[in-house]
Amino acid sequence: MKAFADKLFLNIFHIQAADSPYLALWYVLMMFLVSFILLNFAALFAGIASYVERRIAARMQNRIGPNLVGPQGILQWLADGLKMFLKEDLVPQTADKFIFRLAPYFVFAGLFGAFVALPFGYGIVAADLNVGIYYILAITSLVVVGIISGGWSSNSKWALFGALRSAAQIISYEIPTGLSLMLVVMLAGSLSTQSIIESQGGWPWEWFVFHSPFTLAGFFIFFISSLAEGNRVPFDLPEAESELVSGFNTEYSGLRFLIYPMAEWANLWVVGAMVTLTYLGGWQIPGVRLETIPSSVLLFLISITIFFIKTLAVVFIVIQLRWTLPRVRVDQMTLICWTYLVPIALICLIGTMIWMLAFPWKSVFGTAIRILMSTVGGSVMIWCMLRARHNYVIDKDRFEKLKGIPAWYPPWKLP
Amino acid sequence: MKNPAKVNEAIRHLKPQAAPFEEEMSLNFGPQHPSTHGVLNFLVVTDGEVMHQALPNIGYLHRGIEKLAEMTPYSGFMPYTDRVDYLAAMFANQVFAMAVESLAEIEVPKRAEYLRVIVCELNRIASHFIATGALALDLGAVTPFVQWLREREFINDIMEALCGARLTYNYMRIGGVSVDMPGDLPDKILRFLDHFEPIIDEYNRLISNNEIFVKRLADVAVISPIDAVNFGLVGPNLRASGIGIDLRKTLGYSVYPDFDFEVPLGKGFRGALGDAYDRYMVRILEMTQSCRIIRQALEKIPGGEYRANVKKKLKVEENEVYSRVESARGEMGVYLISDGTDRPYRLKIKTGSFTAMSIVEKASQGLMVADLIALIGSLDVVAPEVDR
Amino acid sequence: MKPAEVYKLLIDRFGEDLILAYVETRNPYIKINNGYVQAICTFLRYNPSTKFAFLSSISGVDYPQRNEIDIVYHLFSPFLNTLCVLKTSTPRDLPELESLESVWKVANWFEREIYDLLGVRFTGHSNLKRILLPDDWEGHPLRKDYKEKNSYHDMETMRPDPLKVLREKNEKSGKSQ
Amino acid sequence: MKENTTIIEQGVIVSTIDGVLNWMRKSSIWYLLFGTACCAIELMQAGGPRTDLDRFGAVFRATPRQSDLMIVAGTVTYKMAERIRLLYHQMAEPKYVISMGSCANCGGLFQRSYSVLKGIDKVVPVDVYIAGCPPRTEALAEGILKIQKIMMREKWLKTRGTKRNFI
Repeated sequence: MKAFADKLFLNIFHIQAADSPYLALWYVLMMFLVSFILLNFAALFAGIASYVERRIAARMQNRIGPNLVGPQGILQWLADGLKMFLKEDLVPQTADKFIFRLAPYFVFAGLFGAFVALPFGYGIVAADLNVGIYYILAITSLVVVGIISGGWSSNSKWALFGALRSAAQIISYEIPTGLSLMLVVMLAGSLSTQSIIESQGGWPWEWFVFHSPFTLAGFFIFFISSLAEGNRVPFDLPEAESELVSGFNTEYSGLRFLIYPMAEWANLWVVGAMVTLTYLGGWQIPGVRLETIPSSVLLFLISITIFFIKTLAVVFIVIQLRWTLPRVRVDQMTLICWTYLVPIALICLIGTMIWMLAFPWKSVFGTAIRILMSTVGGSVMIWCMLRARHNYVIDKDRFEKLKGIPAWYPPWKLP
Repeated sequence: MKNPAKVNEAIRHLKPQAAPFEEEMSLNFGPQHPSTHGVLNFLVVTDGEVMHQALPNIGYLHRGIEKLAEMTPYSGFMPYTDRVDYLAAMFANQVFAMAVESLAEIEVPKRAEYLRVIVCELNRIASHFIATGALALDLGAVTPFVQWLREREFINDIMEALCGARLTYNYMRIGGVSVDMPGDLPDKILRFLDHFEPIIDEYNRLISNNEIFVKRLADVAVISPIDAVNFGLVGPNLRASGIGIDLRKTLGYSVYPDFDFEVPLGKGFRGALGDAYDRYMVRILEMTQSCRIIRQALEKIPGGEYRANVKKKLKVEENEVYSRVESARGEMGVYLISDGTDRPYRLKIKTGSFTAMSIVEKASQGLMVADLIALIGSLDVVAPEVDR
Repeated sequence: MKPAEVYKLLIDRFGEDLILAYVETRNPYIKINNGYVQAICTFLRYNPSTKFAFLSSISGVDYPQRNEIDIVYHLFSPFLNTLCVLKTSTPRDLPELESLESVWKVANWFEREIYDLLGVRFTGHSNLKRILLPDDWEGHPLRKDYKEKNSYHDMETMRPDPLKVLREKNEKSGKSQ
Repeated sequence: MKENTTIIEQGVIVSTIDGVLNWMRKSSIWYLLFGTACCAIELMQAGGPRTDLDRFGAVFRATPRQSDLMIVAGTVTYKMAERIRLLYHQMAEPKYVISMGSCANCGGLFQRSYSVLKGIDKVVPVDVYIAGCPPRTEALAEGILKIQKIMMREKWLKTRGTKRNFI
C-alpha cells in the first residue's frame, strides 16, 4: 500500500512523497481511506451474503426466500441490519456490564483486521505484509476472545456453554489450519499472500491443490478447519440453535448482537479468500504471468474477476454445506481435530517435503501427476454439476405428476 | 388426619429436595427451547458437557381433557380427542370411537373400517414426517425437515379433501366416519404414494445415511429390551429395542388382519440394539409399510354404508372398557366407564409419550447435552400426549 | 388364557381374602384386596404361565357416593395376548396404596399422576410429587367434588361469557337511548 | 399546536423518518420460536415450502432477546403463563404479540378446563388475534401482514421510549 500511496502522491502532486512535509498526514489520510473502503466492503459483503444465503437455502428447501423487501428482496439485509441497529440494547442486570458491552468489538476487530492482508487482485491488497498468512491467523484469533468474554459476561448458562465450546473448538482447529498452511508456505517459500499467489499459476495444474496427493489432502484439511474456525455447519457448536438456544449471543440484542452475525458472514469471505489464495491459484489468469508483463487495466480487472469468482464459489459451497449437513457433537468435534486432522496434516507436511525434493515443480513426473489430478478433480466437479442438473429435471417432472392434489406450486412455477 | 389437604401437606414434606450437587451445574432446559417439541421442561444436571441427569418436568400443557370428558356428551367429545395428539389425531379419534362402540355395542360397517385404516395409515406417515424430520432439525440439519414439511402438505391436502381439516381432523364418528371418500380421492392417494415411495430413498440419501447423522445417533441413549419393558415403552420405541409388539398384529383390531404387512424391528442398524438410530430407522421403515397397507386397503375397500345408525343423544349402560390402538407413538388406550347417562363417568387416556418421557431420567444418565436432544427427538415425544 | 382363567389362578394362589371378585364387563376385571397389590402384581408378572410383562396403565376413579377411590391396573401379556384388569378400592378420606414401582418402573409416573389428580398416596414411592399441575396447586381436579378456584396466583381463572357481556352492553345502550 | 411551529414539529420530516423506521421494522420481523400446542405445527408449516414466512423477512429466533414478535401458538396453561410473561419481558422493544388460535385467544375448546388460561391477553398485551382451531398457514400469514400494518402506523419520534406499560 505504501508504494501505491507514494505513486499516487507523485501522480497528483508531482513531487516525491518522501520529499513532502505532509508525508505523515498523507499516509494517515490514505490509511483512513483504505480502512473505510475495506470496512464498507466487508459490511456490504456480510449483508448481501446473508440475503444470498437465505435465498440459496430457500431454493434448496423448495421455498422462495425473502422476495418482498425491495426488488426480489434485495434490500432484506438492509432492513434486518437497520432494525437491529435501532432495537433496544438490553444488558442483563446480572451481566458483567463492561465486558458485555466490549465483547462484540473484539469479534469485530478480529475479523475485519483480517481484511487488511487479504488480496483482491493483482497488486490490490491493503498491506502486502511479508508475514501476511501469520498475521491473518493471529488476528482472527481475537474472535475467540470476543466470543468467550461475551458468553461469560452474559451470566447465562447457555451463553457460557457456547463460549466454552467455542474456546475448545477454535483453539483446537488453529493447529490443523496452521499445519495445512505450512504446506503452502513451504511450496511458495514466503508468508506474504501476494507471493504465495505469484508462485502458483493460472491453469488448474499449476495450483497448489493439485501439486501432489499430500497438498490435495492439505486442501481439504484447511477447508474443514477453516469451517470450524468460522463456526459454520457442521461445526456451528457455539451457537447451535437447537441445543444452546442461541449459544454465546443468547443474551445480546440490538446493535451488539448485529456485530456477531455480521462478523460471521464477513468471515465467509475470509474463508473463501484464504482457500482461494493458498490453494486455488488466487487471481492468476491462465496463460498469463502478470508479474512479467507491463500492467494494464484490463488484466487488473480480469484478475479481480477471477479472484472473486473463485472466492464466491467457495462461499457457495460453504453455504450449501450449511444447509445440508447436521452438526457434530462436541466430543466428535475435538476427536476429528486431534485424531484425524492433526496427524494427517503432519503426514502431509512431511510428504510434501519429500515430494518437493523427489519431484521438483518442473519435473516430468510431477507435471504429469499435476495434470492427471487436475483432470480428475475437474471431472468430478463437472459430474457433480450434471448430477445436480439431472436431479433438478427429475424434481420438475415429479411435481408435474402431482397436479391436482396440491394447491402448491414449486417455486419456479409460482403464479 | 382425615382431611386430604392436610395429608397432602404432610406428604409434600416427606421427601425433601435432594441437596444440590457439588461442582455441578443445573440447567433449566425448556419449556421455551427450540428442540423440546412443544413445552417440556428438563432440569439438567451437568458437569460441563457431560450430563449427570435430566429430570423431566411436565405438565406445561396439561389441559384437563379427562375432566372435560366428564362434562361432554359422547358424540361431542370427538374434537377433544384430536387435541390429545395433534400429530396423529386419527388414532385418538379411532380409539375413542372404538371404546364407545364397544360399550354401546354398535356394529361398524366394513367400509368405515377400511376408511379408518386408510386415513390412520396416512396419518401415521404424516406423524413420522415430523418425528424423523424434527430429529434431523434438532441435530442441525434444516433441509430434511423442510423436505418432509413439503411432503406433509400433500397429505394435508388429501385430508382436507376428505374431511376439511388439515391437522385436527375430527373425521371419525361413533359408528363410522363423518363423510364418505370423494370419488377422485383414491386416485389422488395412489398418485401421492407413487410420488412418495421414491422420496423415502432420496431422504435416506440426504440424511439417514449421512455419516455425521449416523455418528450422532448410533450407540447413543441405548435402551435395553428389559428397560423398555420395565418403563412401559410402546410402539416404535419398543420395537426399536427389538421387541416385536405391534397391536395391529397382536390384537388385530379393526380390519388389520386383512392386510399383508411387516413390522419393522430394530436390529442395531448402525450400532447397538435400541439406540437412537434404531428408533429413527424403525420409523422410516414403518412409512414404507404404511404405504403398503394403504395400497391394499384402496384395492380391497368394499362399498356400502360408511356409518352405522347411531342415536344423536347416545346413552350407554353402566359398563367399562379399555380399548387400545397402535398409534404413531405406540399403544394408545382409552379406559372408559359409563354410568347410563349420555356422558362418560370417567375417561382415562393412556398415551405412549407419557411413558416414553418417564424413561428420560434413566436413559439420559452419562449422555452429553447434545445427546439429550437426540434422545428426546428419537423418542418422538409430543407435549399434549404427555400432559393431556 | 382368558381373564376368567387368570382369576382362577389367582384364587388358587391367594385365596378369597385377597381376590375378592370377578366382574363381567366389556373388559372383565378382578377385584382385589387393597393391601396386597404388590404381591399379586409381582406374581402375575413373573409367573411363567402368565408373564404379564407390561403395565399398560393405572387409572383412578372417584366414587363420592361410595366414599371410595378405585384404582384400576391394566396389565398386558404379549405371551398370552391377554389383558388383565385388576381393580382395588381405597377410602376417599385417606387414600393410600402400595406403590408398584418395584414391579414396573413405569408405575412411578402413573402413580404420581394419580396422586396429582386424585390425591391417592402411594407408600414406598420414591418421588411422590405433583407431576402435571404446579407444585402449589390446591385440590385434586379429577375428584368429582373439585371446585375451581377463582384465581391462580394473579391470573383470573374465569372469563366473562362474551354473549352475556354483549347482551348487557346492548341493554345498557338500549337504556341510554 | 403552537403557532410558530417548525417543519419538524409539523411532522413532515418526522413522518418521513418514521416511515423509514417503520418500513425496516416491518420488513424484518423475527419471531420467537414458541409453539405451545397444536398451532405450533401450523406455525412450522408456515415456515415450510407453501406459505414460506421467510418471504416477508420473518425468520424465527430461539432467544427472546433478538425477536420482535412473539407468536403464542396454542393452549396456555397456568403453569406456562408465568413463563410467557417472563419471556415477554425478556424481549427487547419494540415488541409485538400475535395470539394464534382460539385457545390462545380465549381458551377456545378448553374454556371449561381447570388448568387452562382463558386468553393470553390476561398475561401479555396482544396486538393481533388469529381465529381458528388451528388457523391455517394462510391465516397466520395474514396475521403477519396485519402486524406489518400496525407497525406502519407507529409514530416512534412522537412517543419516545417504551410506549406500553403493561403489567
